[in-house]
Amino acid sequence: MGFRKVAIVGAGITKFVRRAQETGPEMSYLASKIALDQAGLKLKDVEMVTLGTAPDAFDGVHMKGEYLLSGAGGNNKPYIRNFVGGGTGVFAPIHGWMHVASGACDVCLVVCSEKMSSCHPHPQGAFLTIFDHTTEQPLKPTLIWIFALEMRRYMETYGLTKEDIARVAVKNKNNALDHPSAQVAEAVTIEDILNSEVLAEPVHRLDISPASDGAAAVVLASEDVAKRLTDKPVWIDGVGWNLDTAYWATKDLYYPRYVEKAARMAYEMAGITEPHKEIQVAEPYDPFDYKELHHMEGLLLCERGEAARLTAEGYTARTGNLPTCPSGGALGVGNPIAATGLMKVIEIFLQLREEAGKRQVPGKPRVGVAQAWGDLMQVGTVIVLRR
Amino acid sequence: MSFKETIQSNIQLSYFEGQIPVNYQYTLGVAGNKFFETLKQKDEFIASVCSHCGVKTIYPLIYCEECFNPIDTYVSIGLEGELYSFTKCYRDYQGNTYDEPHVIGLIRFDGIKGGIIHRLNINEKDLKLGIRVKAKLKPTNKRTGGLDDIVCFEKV
Amino acid sequence: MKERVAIVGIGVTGFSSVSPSLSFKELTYTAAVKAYHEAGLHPKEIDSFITASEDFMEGYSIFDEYVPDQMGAVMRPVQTVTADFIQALGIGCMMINTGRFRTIAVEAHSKASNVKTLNEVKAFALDPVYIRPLKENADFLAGLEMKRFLEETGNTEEQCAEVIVKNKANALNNPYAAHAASLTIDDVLSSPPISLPLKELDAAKPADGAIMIVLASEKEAKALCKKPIWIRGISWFSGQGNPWCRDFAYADYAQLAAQKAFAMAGIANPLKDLDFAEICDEYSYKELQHLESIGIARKGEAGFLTQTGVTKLGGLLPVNVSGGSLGVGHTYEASGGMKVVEAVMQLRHEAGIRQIPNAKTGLVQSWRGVPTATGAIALLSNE
Amino acid sequence: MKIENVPVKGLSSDEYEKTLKISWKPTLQYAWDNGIGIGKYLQSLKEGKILAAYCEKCGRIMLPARAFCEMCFRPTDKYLPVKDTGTVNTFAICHVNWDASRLKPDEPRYIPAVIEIDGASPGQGIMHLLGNVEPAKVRIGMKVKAVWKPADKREGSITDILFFEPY
Repeated sequence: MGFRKVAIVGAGITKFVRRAQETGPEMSYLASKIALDQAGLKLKDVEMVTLGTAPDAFDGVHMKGEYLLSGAGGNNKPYIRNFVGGGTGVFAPIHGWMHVASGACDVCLVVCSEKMSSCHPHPQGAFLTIFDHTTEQPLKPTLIWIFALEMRRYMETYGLTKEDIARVAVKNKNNALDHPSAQVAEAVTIEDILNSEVLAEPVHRLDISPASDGAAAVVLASEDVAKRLTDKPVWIDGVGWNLDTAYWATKDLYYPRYVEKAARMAYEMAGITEPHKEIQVAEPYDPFDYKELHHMEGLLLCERGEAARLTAEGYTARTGNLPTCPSGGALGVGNPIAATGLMKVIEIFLQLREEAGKRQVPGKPRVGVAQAWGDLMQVGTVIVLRR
Repeated sequence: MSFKETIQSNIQLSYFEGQIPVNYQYTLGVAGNKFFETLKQKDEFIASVCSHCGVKTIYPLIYCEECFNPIDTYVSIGLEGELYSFTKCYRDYQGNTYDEPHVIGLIRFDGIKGGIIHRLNINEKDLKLGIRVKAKLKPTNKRTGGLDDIVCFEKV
Repeated sequence: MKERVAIVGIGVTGFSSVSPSLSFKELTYTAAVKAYHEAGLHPKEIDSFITASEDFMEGYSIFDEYVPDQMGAVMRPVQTVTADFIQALGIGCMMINTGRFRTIAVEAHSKASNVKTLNEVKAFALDPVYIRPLKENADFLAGLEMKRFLEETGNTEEQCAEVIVKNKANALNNPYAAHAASLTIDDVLSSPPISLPLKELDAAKPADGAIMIVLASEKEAKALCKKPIWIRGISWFSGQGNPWCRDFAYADYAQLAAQKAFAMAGIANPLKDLDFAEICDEYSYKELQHLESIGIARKGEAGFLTQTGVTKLGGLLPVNVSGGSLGVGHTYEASGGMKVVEAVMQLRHEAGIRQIPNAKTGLVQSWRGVPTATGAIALLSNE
Repeated sequence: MKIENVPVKGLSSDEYEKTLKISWKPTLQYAWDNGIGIGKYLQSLKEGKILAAYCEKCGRIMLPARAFCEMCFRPTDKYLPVKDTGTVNTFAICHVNWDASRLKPDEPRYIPAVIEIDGASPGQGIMHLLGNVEPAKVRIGMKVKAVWKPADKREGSITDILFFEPY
């Protein structure tokens, strides 16, 4: 039996901002409408909708998927919300892929939205309750703890310095200067990063992506429909996702094995055997700067422990051998969790179509990968796109 | 049995308490802000109007739910509508019981999609589906920009 | 569907108003062990895993984290859908139909007893700008809908009470049920008001429990199991997302899902082609409204069918033989799962004293509860 | 609309102050059943011991105690106390509270750590805090020991261990 091919035929994205006037449903609408317009489709052409959004605790609505329904075009349609924590943004198009690849429909709208600014006094407060309610929360942990723990373990394992890590933030925040959605694009230097406030040693404030409001959407179509709609379909060639144990303190944090497992699943489907040679542009998830390095290694784009050196050598710059986060990433564009993951998928889509404008990487790339991470160092979601 | 050792006595039962300690401030959205800013100043509700398919919607939206085109036209629809349904609610959002029920209705407006769900203040004998009702608003200087600027709906 | 998908294993813990001897992980593990045992599979042989859950019902900001261990799914492709169990089952069917997955485990559970502020959680689902500031109990939306439904269709409160009497009595025959009872119409009508016309006994009471179901492609199913139960149609729809836009007299989501599922399964005359139906009865009137929206009863006739015994065990089309949510318990995201389990037992002819003779085809329907207009339908068959 | 025109402007702090808003503070409270494994783990903490579970099949001694082995997918075979000493696997020095508010200069810093507990299988760590130590002196690989609350103050919680200190 042949597999059904699935293409991305349209994409839309809002600006990522600290505080939006728009509600979640309004932002969902704006991103969806742009995606449909680009695809040349009307809402009535959409057969099914899948929506990705991270915790209800951000927007402050229980059953958030149902709340966002109208803006995401879900009225009178099969509509469902998928949720794998921070990995949701890349999982959402994977979910859409299931809808179309299964033959359940020919056109599926995939929407991701996040309104973190509703959570007060700071969205960080919503992260206390991601830790185990009985064995960890009484210690009053913050999300930054777990990142600082992981970053230190990673640095210690490979003998990396804070400068090595900060280069990622410098690269991404500078890349974001060319992204129209960017919230925190800045021409920063390594010194700026290292001189920013220390939140949890070794993590400084500028090592972290900001909390944001924003939405993104893509339209997926089956092969026949895609070829009718556009001469530049971008095919979903491989999908992979993986979830590690909730007992996060019982595994070594220096390496994201769940990302590797997800990547291998996606590469196998895409027929990619040498990812470091075959992948031409990458958008690994970078909510913290060291995470990009961590994820490049998990994605098998380089040897373990090598990502920092490659970054220092310019290998991951837009003009480098493997442009990485040419969008500006979560660090530069902003991090409305699920919308960020989808923004990364959209960046690869635009790069492969050579429509990324000032962000366009040279060499007419044909294969790219986007990845998101989530939960307590647990989730890897990976999508391989091909022109 | 699924486990080698199980709880065999109720004195071994235990639970652990906790909470999700968050609070929220919601912006009302572009359309919601327009609705309540208008209501703060004038005694009128506004509906959104789709210039493509003509559908009017209350509460107003920045998009048309039917054809998904963007909306930038809003019209006043007054304060008067028709009672579509009602219920006598005996419990608050925390589960506390009221002595006297709160009567809550869904009010529809002529030719407009959607409606407003709010408190009713209507005599028992008049309380029927289909009656004409009108919003009673707080005095202009007491309005804060939210659902409570509407006191209730009363029979016309 | 391109390829037929079958249920090859079910695991259920049974339902109770509390479940203090097991943590949520242990509860789910118990159901998972049973499901894998029935399917004859080790979780390593399952290609992918799906959980249906909502964060605030669990007391976590990101419950997805706490899903893999108890399913035997560590370092495997696991996903959460914040949806009803039947929607999750539908995603599982899709995955098998991509041709890239052969077996899928679908799980949902309820630990509603652990939520100390259940009313607050339900109210937290209400629109923060347009409904929640009224500070009313979320159940008022059901009262509002029930009033319009009764007025417009001519069904009566007494007929709603018949639904409760029937379902709670059916539950007496179901060892899994948490809220079985022998009641009279008067018991229901005289129960305290929640949001009139909705009364205390009109609303299903919560229950704890876990369910896992193992799905397999046709080829796998035939190799694995003697009595695969086939999913002949499965569909989910959302109606008007904003409650103030809804019709109330009929359930658009149920009508749309039914049309599609019936078309998939080739069912033209539900009353004739179905041997039984498990219908969402989270509130008594919902069973009637759903029966009419699905097309099993004509508009305004569901109450009459109930009163005349058409939907009781032994009637022309038994509805909620399990006891439904009213009798078994409301299990939130697991609600549809409880009904799928009943359908599987009926179709395997393993339902004991509540067995419907020669049951071949059944319909299972779910709704996501207040304040949603989202629901799903599955059509199951043993042939 | 086109992808380049990125709607949503964003509100400045000033605009945000002025725009209409609605506040809500939900009361989201829970009483989670501990069940078998965590029930025993907490009971042991009350008794001043850290309890692990052992799986015969994979041979792992796991923390925290649990009723089933998630890797072998079978019940664990027995529960056994492990030592209250361990090795720092990684740590952080945190200057902010859980809600992102900043600690005052004179307030002690949080030093969260993953501590691999002696007697459990290699890599079996728990998250806890370090104390009685200069932040600058903490190192990965440092040996630490639990400092317990007095027995009569313990209540069956992870906070029955106040922190771990070097020894």
